[in-house]
Amino acid sequence: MSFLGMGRPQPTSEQKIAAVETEMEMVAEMLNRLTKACRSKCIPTDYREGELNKGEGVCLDRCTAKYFDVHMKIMENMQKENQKQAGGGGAAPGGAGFGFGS
Amino acid sequence: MSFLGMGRPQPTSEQKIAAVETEMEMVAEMLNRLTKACRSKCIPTDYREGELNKGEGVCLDRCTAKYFDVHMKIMENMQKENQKQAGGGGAAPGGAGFGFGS
Amino acid sequence: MSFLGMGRPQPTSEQKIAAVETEMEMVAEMLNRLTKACRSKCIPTDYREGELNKGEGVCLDRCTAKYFDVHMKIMENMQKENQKQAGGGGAAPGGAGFGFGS
Amino acid sequence: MLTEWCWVRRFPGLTNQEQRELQSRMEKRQMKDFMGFFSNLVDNCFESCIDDFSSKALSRRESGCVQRCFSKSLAVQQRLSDRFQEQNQLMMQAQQGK
Amino acid sequence: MLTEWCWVRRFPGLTNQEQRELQSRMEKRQMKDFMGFFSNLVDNCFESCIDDFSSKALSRRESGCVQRCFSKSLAVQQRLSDRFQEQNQLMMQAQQGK
Amino acid sequence: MLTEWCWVRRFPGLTNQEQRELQSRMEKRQMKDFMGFFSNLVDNCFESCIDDFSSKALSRRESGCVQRCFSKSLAVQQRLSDRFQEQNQLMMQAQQGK
Repeated sequence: MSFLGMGRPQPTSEQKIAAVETEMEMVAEMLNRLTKACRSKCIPTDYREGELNKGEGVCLDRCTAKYFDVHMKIMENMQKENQKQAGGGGAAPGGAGFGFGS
Repeated sequence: MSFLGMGRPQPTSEQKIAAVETEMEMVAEMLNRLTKACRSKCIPTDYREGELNKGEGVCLDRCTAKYFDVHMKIMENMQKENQKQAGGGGAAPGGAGFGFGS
Repeated sequence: MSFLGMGRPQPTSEQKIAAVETEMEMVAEMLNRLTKACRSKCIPTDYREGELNKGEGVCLDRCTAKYFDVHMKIMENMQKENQKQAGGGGAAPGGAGFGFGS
Repeated sequence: MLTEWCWVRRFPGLTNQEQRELQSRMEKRQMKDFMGFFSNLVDNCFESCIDDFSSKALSRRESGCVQRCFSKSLAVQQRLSDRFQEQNQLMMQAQQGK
Repeated sequence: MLTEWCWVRRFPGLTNQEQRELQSRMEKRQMKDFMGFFSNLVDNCFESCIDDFSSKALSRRESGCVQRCFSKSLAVQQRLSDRFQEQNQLMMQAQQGK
Repeated sequence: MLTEWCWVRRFPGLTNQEQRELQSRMEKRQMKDFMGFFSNLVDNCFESCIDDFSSKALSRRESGCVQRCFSKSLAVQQRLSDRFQEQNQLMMQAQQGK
């Protein structure tokens, strides 16, 4: 594929699949963690009703938004930290790799 | 292997072993979870004695029975839910797969 | 490889690498667990300051030392238990394998 | 139920054969995620609903609590799953817009 | 100790060679399970017994508590393991009887 | 940041090629450990700092708390990492001295 020598070599099938798989795992794990965090913040443990009431639903919505905000905020902080430690320049190894989405 | 065309093909060695392995893992994980749940329900954390006293022992026995009951109850509910979503008929993918035992 | 019959056969590359990898994993997991344990013992959850104060730092130091002590103490107890069950002699399978360091 | 675990999308960089291999791995992963969800449900409902060890049979109260815990947990999961996907979409757009 | 981790049984559908491969994987798994049990024991006894950080050495009280925590945890594990296997047997029979 | 995850040392029993293979696996593991550290940080700071769900935007108080939680967590990790390595060294020496 890159026989004209343009840029870096194509990743192998295994690498491409592994990359997608890793992304999926990260997304699934984040949903798990969010579920745990927001259930404990929004859902009382006495289970008097089997339905989600309105207040609980709204709480879950806001909790999700805030969880992502905290995630982003800490990710930004971490990237700043990485850049600081890398001397303000160059590619910090792993510093770019922990966003979601391909 | 199935060149006489009888039914579905035989699973490969790897598949058979993986199936047994998965079952083992599920059983081991369930014991881990049960241990965590029942220890927190039955064993006080001050550890004044190094032996299990009679009340604690009985509590662990009942706790185990109840843990399995809750497990079964939720499994049944999940299966009903799967069938509902699958339109009441056909094989719900994965719907049959989460029991223990081969 | 061991056709001159000298002692046990050389481990394969894969086995050597896997052994080092397992050791690394165990060390990393222990640090994770220690972090969780000592954070909950030493760091208040209100985060009024962004720096570690002196008391907290000293608490973390002592907490680490105590975590290792508990680890060692339980490891020794476990080994004694294994030897007891192995009848006081012979190699208890796995009884020697759960220290750190190669 | 299982469908929520599945963020099916096409990956343009992959060949058909790679897509199939990926599909097969994703199915294993989905099953694993589903098992994790199920186990957490059991643990969570057990923890919240069971606290009487004077008998080995579930009491009516415990039984009802588990039932409600199950229904509610599904609803929670559905809601969080939906919101999560919206937010994840937003986050990916924000990152690409940079 | 380790033996409790092992639900040895014969799997009639497997050839001898498959049995050996399975055996070898199970041994790795047992070791991993044992390590998990050990680590949980450490965490649990540390969490329950240690709360004085005025010194870096274990106090006599802490030391005794860890000792008792260890013994008791083994007894708990033994008991739960036995009951678990009984219940698991029952559950499998119930599922096959359906 | 990442460097703390790395207990680089030479393993005398390994050939150069084995060293390289090990290196590559360790890098994957480091990345995984880093992700775990990051996720725990998020969970921990979320759990400690967020408790007002009257709005979907972070309040100033929450935002500041997350900031401080981040800085402090790094400092905690650094300190525990250093102490851990010292203690681990001591433990290995003690085991070899036996």
